[in-house]
Amino acid sequence: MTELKRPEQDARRRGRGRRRKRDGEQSMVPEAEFTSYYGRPIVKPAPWEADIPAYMFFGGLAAGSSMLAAGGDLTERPTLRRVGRVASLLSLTVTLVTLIHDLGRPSRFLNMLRTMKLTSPMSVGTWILSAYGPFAGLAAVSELVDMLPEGNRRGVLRLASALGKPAGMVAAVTAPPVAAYTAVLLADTATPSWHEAYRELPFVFVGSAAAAAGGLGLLAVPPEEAGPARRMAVGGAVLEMAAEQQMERSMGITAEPLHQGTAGRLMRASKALTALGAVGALLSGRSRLAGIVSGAALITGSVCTRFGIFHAGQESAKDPRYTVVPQRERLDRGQPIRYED
Amino acid sequence: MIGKNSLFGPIDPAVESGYSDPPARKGFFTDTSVCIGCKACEVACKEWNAIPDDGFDFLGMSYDNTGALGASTWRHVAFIEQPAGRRDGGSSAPVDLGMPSIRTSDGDTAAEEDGKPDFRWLMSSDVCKHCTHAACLDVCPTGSLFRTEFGTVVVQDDICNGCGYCVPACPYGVIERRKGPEGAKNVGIAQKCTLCYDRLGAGMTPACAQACPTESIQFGDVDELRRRAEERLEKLHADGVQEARLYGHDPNDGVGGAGAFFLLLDEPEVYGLPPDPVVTTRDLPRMFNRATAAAVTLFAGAVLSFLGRRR
Amino acid sequence: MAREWLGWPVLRQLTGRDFLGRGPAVRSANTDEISARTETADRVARSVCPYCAVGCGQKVYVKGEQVIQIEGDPDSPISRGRLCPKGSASKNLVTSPLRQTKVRYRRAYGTEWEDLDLETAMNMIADRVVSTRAETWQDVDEHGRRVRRTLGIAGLGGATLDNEENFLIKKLFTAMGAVQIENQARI
Amino acid sequence: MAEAHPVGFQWVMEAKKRGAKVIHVDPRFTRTSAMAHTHVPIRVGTDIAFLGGIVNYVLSGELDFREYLLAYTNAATIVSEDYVDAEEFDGLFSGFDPDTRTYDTRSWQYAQQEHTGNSEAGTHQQRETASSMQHETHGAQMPGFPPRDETLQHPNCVYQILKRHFARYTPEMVERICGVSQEAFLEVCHAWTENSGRDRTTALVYSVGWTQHSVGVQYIRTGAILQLLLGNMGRPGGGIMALRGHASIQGSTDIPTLYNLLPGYLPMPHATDHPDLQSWVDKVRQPGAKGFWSNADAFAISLLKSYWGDAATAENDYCFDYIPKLTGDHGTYRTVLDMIDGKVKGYFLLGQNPAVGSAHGRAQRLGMANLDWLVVRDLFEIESASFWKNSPEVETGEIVPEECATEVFLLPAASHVEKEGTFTQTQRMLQWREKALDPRGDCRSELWFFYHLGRLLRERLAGSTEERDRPLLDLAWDYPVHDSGPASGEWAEPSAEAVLMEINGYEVATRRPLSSFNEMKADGSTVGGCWIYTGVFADGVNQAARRKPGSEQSWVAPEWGWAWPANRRILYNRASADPDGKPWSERKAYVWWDEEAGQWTGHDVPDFEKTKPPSYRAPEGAEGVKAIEGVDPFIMQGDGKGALYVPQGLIDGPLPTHYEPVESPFRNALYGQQANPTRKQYSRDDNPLNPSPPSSEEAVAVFPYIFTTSRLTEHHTAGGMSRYLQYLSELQPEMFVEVSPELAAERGLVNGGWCHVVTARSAVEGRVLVTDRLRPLRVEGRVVHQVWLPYHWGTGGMVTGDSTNDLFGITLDPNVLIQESKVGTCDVRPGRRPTGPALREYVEGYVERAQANDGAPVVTADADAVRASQAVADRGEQA
Repeated sequence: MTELKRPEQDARRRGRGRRRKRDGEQSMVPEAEFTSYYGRPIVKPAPWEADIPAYMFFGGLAAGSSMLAAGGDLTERPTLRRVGRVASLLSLTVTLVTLIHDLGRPSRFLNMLRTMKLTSPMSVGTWILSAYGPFAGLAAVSELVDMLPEGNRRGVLRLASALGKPAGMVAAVTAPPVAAYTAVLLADTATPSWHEAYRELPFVFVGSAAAAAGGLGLLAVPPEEAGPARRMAVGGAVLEMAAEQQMERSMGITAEPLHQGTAGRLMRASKALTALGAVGALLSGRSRLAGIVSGAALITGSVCTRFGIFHAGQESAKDPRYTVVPQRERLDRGQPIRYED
Repeated sequence: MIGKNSLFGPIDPAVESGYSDPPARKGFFTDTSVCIGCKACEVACKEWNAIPDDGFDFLGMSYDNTGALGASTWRHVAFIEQPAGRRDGGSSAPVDLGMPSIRTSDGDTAAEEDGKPDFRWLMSSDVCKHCTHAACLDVCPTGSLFRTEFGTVVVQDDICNGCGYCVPACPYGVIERRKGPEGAKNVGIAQKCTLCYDRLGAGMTPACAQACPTESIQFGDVDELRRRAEERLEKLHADGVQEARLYGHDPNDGVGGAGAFFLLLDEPEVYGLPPDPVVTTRDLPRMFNRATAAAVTLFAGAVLSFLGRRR
Repeated sequence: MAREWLGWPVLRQLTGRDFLGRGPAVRSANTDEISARTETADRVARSVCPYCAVGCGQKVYVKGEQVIQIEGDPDSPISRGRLCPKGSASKNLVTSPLRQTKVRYRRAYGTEWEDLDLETAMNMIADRVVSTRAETWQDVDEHGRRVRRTLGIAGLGGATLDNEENFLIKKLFTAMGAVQIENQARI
Repeated sequence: MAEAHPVGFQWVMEAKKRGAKVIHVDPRFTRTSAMAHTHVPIRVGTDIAFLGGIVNYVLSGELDFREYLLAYTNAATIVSEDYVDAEEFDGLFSGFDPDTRTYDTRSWQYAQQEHTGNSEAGTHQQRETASSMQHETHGAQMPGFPPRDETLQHPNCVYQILKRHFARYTPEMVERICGVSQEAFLEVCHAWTENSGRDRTTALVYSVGWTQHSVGVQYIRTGAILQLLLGNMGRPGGGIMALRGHASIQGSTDIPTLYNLLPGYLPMPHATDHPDLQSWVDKVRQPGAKGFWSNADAFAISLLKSYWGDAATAENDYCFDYIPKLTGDHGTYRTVLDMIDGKVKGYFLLGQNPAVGSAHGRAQRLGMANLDWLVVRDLFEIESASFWKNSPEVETGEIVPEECATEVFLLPAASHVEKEGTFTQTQRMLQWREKALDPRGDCRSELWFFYHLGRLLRERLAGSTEERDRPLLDLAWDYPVHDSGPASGEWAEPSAEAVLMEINGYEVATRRPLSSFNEMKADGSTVGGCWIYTGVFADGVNQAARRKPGSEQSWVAPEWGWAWPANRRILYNRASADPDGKPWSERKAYVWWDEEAGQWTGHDVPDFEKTKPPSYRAPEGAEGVKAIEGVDPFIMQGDGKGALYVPQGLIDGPLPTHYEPVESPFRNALYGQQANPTRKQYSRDDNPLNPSPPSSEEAVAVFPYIFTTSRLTEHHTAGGMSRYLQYLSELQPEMFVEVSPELAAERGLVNGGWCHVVTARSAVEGRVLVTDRLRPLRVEGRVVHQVWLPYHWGTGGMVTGDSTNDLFGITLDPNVLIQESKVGTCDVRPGRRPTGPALREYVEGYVERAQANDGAPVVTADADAVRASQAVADRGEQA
């Protein structure tokens, strides 16, 4: 039997919010008093499940991979190029599947292209993906064609093979927005822990994308070709961690969910794995095994980042505290958000 | 094309959205000081819009068993019981007899030093705010959510693909994707109040306002309703109801003023409303700027990764 | 095909006054057709709410021999077009799929309902009234007073019955000699 | 009112907007309280003490509206010297017979008219036949000109009797009995009195939970006394408004399906009192009385003509003999107990669900399980149709489907939009409903069902020579039918308009519809099914179908629908003018005498003979309508005056007296007589009562709490029209019990958890709603907890739950035989109740501990007082 909220206790939940100091972590801001309607959420969490953080991860992986592939192409690192192109295509395929699967009406997926809405990060992202996807795909196809025996490359296949390089270049140029826009996708909501992160989240995400793609390079490319991947991985990891630190500082109370529950565990794992991966990458040198372990750590770290931030946002939406307290505080300061001409 | 106040600030939303010579903006003024909590609005809404039931769950939240606005509850009546209750010390000794303005037999008048009732039962019918700057509409990637000629915000059921983006975008937690068995009406699609767009077209009053027994829900031109709201507020203040306040009526507020606004008797969060809501797209330009910077950083970083010595 | 292409909202965004795709540019053809279903009703009956005794006016819209809407009658000086939750649920009441539309019969000692034809049921009921009345008839009571009645048949009516119905019920019961007819009014 | 009549409540909100003060007196804080300026919580069942306190406040402060009081009420009338008040006899009035528990009412009569009272045997019969109900239109029929003392000084004038009677109803006493603080009480007193008089009027609005008490009629009587003292009757913004709970419950008493009444409040004839037409009619119109009942013969004969048409002739007393005769109590509760005892064979349930809606649900269901046949006509498969397979008694094993012999016919009914007809709403207004469409499948109207049942009966008996079949064979039963409808040919739908026309009445010779009951004749030349409804078809037009928009007519809106009598919207509105016929004030002008035109005029149809001037005085020896003087607004009363004191018609006393509810944890603070001594009680093992003082404290303590019940806005009574609808079910999906935080702490109840409530009849469970809207009261110096339950649930529908009415036993108000189902004592326990046979054992355990079957004494007044009261009657006998 569950005890339901007593009206007079909870209609005005005036009083100290629940203490949330698990695992010895301190809240970043003092617990604030707030009132709610029976403790029920005000804003609604997004109706999204694992699809969306997976989508963000694979989108970042695809974008980073495309850039590695293009770089590999330009700097004559064929394995890096091949791994990058194939990885971007596979990632892209997963993103498409997750994106469609997440819809309430998958059969209407194409309605995404019905309009071009500058105010909608999802619309903008769709068009970015539409620009990036075909080129990344074409580059990957050319890679596959190149794997065919010489004699079988005829007609369209030959054309595809020939277009591999320019397509790969276009894909590399359009890739960064793919990695970055997902941050706006999350931030452009009323979900407290997403919206309040809008300044740094793009940097966290591109860092995470770079770390993941670099990690994949470390993992899948022999050390002799993996130098850029290593540098990308380490750079990405450093960017991600630095941006994340800054983000938490700027988020105020809405940073709390990043430390609690599933999101907290994921974010701690993310930090540990990313740091481990970055250090490993730096120290791995010519050790293949060290490269694989570091790469895997970075990839997993990136996954954890995406899922962690996703969960933190969902939790922040489910607890009215994160909606009410910041708004109430600005009202109490006499600084409500008002239009000033 | 894109106006100065396209994302924030006072505008006429229908004109802003490209209607030439639209009718006067329509909206609701919900005066919760006369709401009797009968829930006629909830039922009338469901009857007209053929909304499925929202589950049969006893919530133990006073007389609220529908909980919140959602895909299958487009009007929601909140019930808040505010007793003075067991004051400091919280003893369970026999308490005062009276509720509003009643003293105890023992002549204990501590409950109402200011002469106000020491117990209130607040009721309030919540609804989609039909924001001037509607985040749900702006983030919708398909154009399913659109601005009508009446300045209201409506989902086109035949367009929505259920991406769900509007759900976290709404600062009030109004819109929701309908769950339910496959094949049921509009399952998987975002759903919310349409301000009875179909009825407005026929010159009719929205079903909830039509049914409301006490004129707690008033429908009309937003300008006129804002005037009425101000008058009502003045009247209540004159009558000593100092706690009365308007919510959502200010065109300079975070959503550019709501098409459906309220007179409340306590802080908004008491009713489950955000105290200072802001449309998220107000920050969108800055978000895109940051994202662009991040993308450039990524690109630059990638280029840098390939510079330097080869190993 | 061309028309479809021209109807593409992106094109309309670019060519019209709705660049951001918030209004006219993104409306669907269905949306342009929306109208209140009451507009096309075949007829409207002026009725009265069946719940409490306030007597609120109702307008009942019928289309294709289906009730498509019931709402308050603004002309009523009693209710001024307003309805409470029950009155507002009147369409739910009359169109509910749970409504019984077929006669059901439970025989003595039966464990399940059975189907029965309406006319058969009416005849069976008439037979039972005739025989019970004959069996329980009293010309005089135990004190020899003339009573000419039966105490074997009783009735209890709800107070949502029409005056005309009540009149016939009382008239028939009285003619049958059945006095134990009662109503919600005593409850 | 906001709870049960939200749309009616818009007018309260309107008044509030204009500055009216709204006071809500209710045991619990409801949605109405939330809108009121003042909520006064009161112990359930103590309303007479509360209102009596206000009466005392008015009388002791001489705050009455003296001019109105003198002219229009019986304040000055002198009562018999034999009369002794309840103050003298420990809560009994003079003339009490402890054996029959009824009064010899001769000492209650006006001076020199003692003969018009009843012996206790007569009163006993009156109780059995709930004859007070006739007074809905009646009033007492006594000789028209009793002695008066216009100075109000005579010790036995009504005014002085009233003063003495209510003298002990002080603010202190109100606080002690009701648990209402003196301050709150006085606030109500001030508001009521300050808002009454020439310029202002106060309305008293009650919902019919007031009637569901063993002293229900006297509750309303106390309100009436107060409103008469303050001059609030017959005036706009005044009056007493019964907010009735069903669409046509007013119509169901006007054209009654009640055992003791015929249409228009004519009494069903009694085997002893009414052997023939003349005696029956004379009993209705007391010879010598004033007023319109003097035409009762015309009303009665027109009714008989509407029943038996051409067969009804002067020679055969218009078939008066065809009417079955009453010999006692044939009310619904008596009938149900008779079912249990096997005396009743067949039962029709017409849109009624007694398995959930009537008190003592278990008795209801056990009764139905003991019938030969049952016909249920309803929209849904309600609990009363499925009791044999799905009911608490099936769970406990008391009803075994394989052993239950009741044949059940469940016939689907037509809904309100699938048939035409009139409802009479709570202000006596008839409104015609147009039929919107045909019902589906086998669904049919009651009109169809009874018309065709009658047709089939008449066909079956066509050749009968049995004398008992004559009333059916001679019945006027040839109603026109509709061409179209759910069925055609011999099964066609009869015309409701034709029936309404018969109800209205017409001239036999010409079939011209009557325009007013004044046109009714006692010679068989007119037909009229319900005299008070005459005029609804005036000029051959269905006046109930009028729908001139309210916005296009005056605020009285006389052209919307049609109100009985004669389309009057406020009864007795002659009282809205002063004795000279001028409005009491401009502000409250309603109906007045227009000297120049020589007639009454105003906003409403005057409830007075149109051209009888205020100065009219009755000639010596006048009776009937002629005896009504120009200053007699209450034209249905035998003396033309509003009755502060009621010498006739009430079983339990001429004045309201506070008695405790039959089940109460408290001793009556005013009198030795604990509860209504004349209440109708069925003492049987299957109807145990929880013990009350003066039973032993231990026994009373078994059921320490008080419970009351009422409706929720979101549901409708027994739920047959709400629990089957998704949109209402989701709003209140489960049975629940409201308790105060203090009681929750005392009994370990958790919000949202389960609890169960126990009485000697049953135990019902529900979810706990802990709320400060219920607060413990301090009564008689100790704290008492009250719990509240809605009563909408049963085993059927989309949302199910236990039925609250299972908790109540059967005890009835003696005047109208309505059950006490708004108050009882109980125990409250955490968790769910036992199920199966264990439930009965559990309840029996309580019965045993409380000795609930031991038949506690009803008469608890001091023995000397009982003897002295009875002696008054004996003196009367000897005289």
